Amino acid sequence: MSTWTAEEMMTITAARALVGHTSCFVGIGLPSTAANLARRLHNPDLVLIYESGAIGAKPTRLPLSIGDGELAETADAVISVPEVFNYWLQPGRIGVGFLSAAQLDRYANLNTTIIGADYRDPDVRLPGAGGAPEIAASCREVFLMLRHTRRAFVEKVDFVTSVGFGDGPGCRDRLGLRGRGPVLVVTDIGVLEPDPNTCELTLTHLHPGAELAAARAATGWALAVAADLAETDPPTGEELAVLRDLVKGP
Amino acid sequence: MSTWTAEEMMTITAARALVGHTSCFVGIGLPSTAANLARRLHNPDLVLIYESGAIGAKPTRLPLSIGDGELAETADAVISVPEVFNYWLQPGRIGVGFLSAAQLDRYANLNTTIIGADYRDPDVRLPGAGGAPEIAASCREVFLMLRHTRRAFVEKVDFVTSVGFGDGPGCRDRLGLRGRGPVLVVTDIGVLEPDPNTCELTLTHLHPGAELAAARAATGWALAVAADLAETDPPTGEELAVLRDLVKGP
Amino acid sequence: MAELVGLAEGIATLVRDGDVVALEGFTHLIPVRAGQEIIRQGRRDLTLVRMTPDIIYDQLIGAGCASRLVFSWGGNPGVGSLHRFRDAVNNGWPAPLELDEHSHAGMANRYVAGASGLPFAVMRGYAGTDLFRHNANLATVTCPFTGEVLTAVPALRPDVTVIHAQRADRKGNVQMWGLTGVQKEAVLAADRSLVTVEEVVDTLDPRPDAVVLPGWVVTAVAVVPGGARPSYAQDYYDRDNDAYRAWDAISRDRDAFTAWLRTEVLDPVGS
Amino acid sequence: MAELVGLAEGIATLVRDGDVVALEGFTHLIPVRAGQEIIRQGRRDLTLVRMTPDIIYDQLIGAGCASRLVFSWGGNPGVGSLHRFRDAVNNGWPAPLELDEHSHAGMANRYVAGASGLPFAVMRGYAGTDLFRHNANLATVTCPFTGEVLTAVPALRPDVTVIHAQRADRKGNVQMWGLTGVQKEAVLAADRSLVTVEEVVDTLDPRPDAVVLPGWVVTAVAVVPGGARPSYAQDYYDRDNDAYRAWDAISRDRDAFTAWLRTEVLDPVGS
Repeated sequence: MSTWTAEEMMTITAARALVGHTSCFVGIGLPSTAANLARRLHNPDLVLIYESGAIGAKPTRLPLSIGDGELAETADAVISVPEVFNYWLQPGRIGVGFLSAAQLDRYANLNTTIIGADYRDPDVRLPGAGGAPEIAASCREVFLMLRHTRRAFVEKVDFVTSVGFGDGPGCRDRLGLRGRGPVLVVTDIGVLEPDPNTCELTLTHLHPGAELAAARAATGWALAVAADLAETDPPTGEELAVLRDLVKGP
Repeated sequence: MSTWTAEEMMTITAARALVGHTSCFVGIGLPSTAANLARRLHNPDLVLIYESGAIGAKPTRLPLSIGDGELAETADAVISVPEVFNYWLQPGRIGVGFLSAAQLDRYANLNTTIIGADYRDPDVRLPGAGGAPEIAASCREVFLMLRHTRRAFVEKVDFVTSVGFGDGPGCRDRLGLRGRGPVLVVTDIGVLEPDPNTCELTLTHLHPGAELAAARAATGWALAVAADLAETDPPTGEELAVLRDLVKGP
Repeated sequence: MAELVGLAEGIATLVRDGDVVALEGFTHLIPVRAGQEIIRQGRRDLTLVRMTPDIIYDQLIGAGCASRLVFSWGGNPGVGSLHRFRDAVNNGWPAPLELDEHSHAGMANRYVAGASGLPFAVMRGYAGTDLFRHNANLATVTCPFTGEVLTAVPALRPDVTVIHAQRADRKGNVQMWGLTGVQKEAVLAADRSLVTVEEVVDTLDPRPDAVVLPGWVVTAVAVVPGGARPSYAQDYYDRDNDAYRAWDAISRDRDAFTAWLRTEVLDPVGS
Repeated sequence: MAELVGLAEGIATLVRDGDVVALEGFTHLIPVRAGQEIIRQGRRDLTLVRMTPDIIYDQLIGAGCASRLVFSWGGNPGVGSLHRFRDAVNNGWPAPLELDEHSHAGMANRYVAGASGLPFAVMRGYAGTDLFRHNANLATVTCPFTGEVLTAVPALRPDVTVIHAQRADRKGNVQMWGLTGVQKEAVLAADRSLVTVEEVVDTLDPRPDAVVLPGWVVTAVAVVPGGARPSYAQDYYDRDNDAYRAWDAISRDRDAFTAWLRTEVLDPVGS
């Protein structure tokens, strides 16, 4: 019945959340699509920062890699990778950091390192941390985008690559993490946000056509649901048109 | 009787000492003149590094200040001041560092901070350290150039701004200073070099026409004199011609 | 997005009595006009920060704006001493001046730590010098891997940093080139920043050896042509070496300085 | 002054069995041909260092050149996993691979410390992560001024660093532009360095966003046109995204990989 894909719904939802933000630390994939969509829809001045050294990149097409040449050619400034992390990310200058993960838990701790019980002999070796631990620590807010499945939404992550809320309230302060941490998790089923008191991820929105039962079934813990669970506004014609044009490329 | 000035003799002596060296950290004044003279006389590939951020500067005229625009325009690379000190000076990449001082002692410790007994209430406030402490610590060798007077050559410096050999043999190692320290002191009277065993500055050369008595009289401690005290070769016609052309400018 | 302001408005809004203020510039692009506007507005009790305080700092000190100086080399480059600086240190005129004295490498690393959001920086430096004996802002730190003892310097976090650059665009993106010293770090280390520029242009064409400060990390930009005179702005004007020499005579004598301050800064003819 | 050499000669002279070798490049300017020459010369027991090991590291690992990997993100950008890397970690094929695993920020700071002649770097990072539990190359350090506890990472000092740049002059001065990643730090941190370049020119005209490595800090330069393919060299050629996708199939299967290695690297047709 829906005239859009789950991926389009995720991307549009994330793009909407970028309204009013100044700067965004972008990875490749859906986050990059969402950030570039936001620049075209409602936030033309959003500053895109890529860890490869492009600050204020304005790609005309979606970059295929984080080091895509057009990022440098369209950037306000091109800097070294050490400078990206030390002068820009670490001091907390960057508003939003986008992350994804192979696993996350109820406190939005992230695993992109290994699947399995033994770090030295994993069932699956994942790419590793990349910029994620410091993005999760130092961006003023973190948005997460990932598909809602039991394999991803687990009771306990096999490896804490990046810290969300650790073991709950107060943990980020104890660890000296200065950003607010994950404030939004966008999935193909809905949207989760941390409970202000418990820090536990709570389902606050279901996308049009999505069922609460499906969200519970895809979550590896007893999913908390907001009393005022709402439905995500469906994509507008403009949102879909701009997104599809962006993905198609010039 | 001499057909050159004491300053010319000093500059030419320092320039000769740069034969065979690769790179030189240059301050303004006589050191800059000596380094640029060396490039014109016998070491055209000598890399001049100015703390203002010019690496491999090739000035066509003598810079009037350490931040002279031509230094950047003719440099192989222009870098930030933090990079000059952290990536280039600190690791010991630079062969020779030139320094001067208001006071030095028998171990070539240098004072460019204050004259007087009380740091808080000095008789004379001098400009301060600048780059000197780390140049003296990290360049592979240090050359000093200053006029030979009792006011400068003192038994004890009023303030140790930059360390030569500290209190004598082994001191640089104890302090973790990785360069060899001052290996040459060029004055208007002659040349002093540290004794390999005692580290004490020892007069090894007198400039043509200079008297040993004058050197002793201008030194605030019992001056050690090399058994094979030699006379500096007088400036050649070419050395004088190139130097005077350099100083006159284009 | 940096705001485009007039110089007087920018100083009035961003520089307050008692602030820690860095006006940086390493011989090139020294924000002289901005410093003189601080004098004109009568700021007091400032902690002035700069690696190489030169004649504009001599003027600020002589005018009584500063109670503290954080620095590594204070002189009139190519000429000699700063007489107002000396008079303040030796005689407390017009006000006592407390010193926080470092080496260039130490100051550079203090700015780097501030720009990096770190409380301190690690370096090889100061070992064996009397700077250690006279400065509480130095300490040692031991490498947890090798046991080696190194020097620690605390981060510099100015309340406001003021620099001069060649140009900016209408969004307040700033572009400077040539010798750019420690200016990027000084701006990124500060809570607020004011950049005076030679001109505002529609687009900042990329240039060799250019440093760009995005408008979203700059508080305000003021167009001040010639704002770095008597220092220089590469590709705009050369250094006025005579002015540096002339300063030696003006600044030697308190009365000559006071007269100069009145006619040249406080009530300049035609102002 | 860097020596101009042939690629085979440069690798033979500078890269030795058991060395710590960094072939750096952050998506752009990856020294692929140099890495394949290391395979061709049969180097063994290398500690391979790189922030973002991608398909050339997959090839080196699959060919049995490496016994240890120091890294922060190992994948095929835009495609997926590195199957030879996984096979080595999970099954020890063709040889066990020890891991020294970091974050990007940690690796960048390790290179910075190496380039700066310091034994370690201070940063905010790793706090609360399991990387701390599994890595002996992490520690904490306390700020001597504020008492704040921060993370310390040890300096990286490769025996040899290999990078690719757009061009060099005849004195071995190297110029690269666009996204230059951590290459300057990786070269300055290493004992020896080899730079492959697209071309040698008489003079390196200044360019925007260019990084210049003076010839006197580079050991050797080799002219290798296309040396970064299938990655890209800005203003010379674009990234071959199909080659990255194709690598996924080639590298999944040991036999397919072994066959590819023989025909494409060890005895390429016409070699």
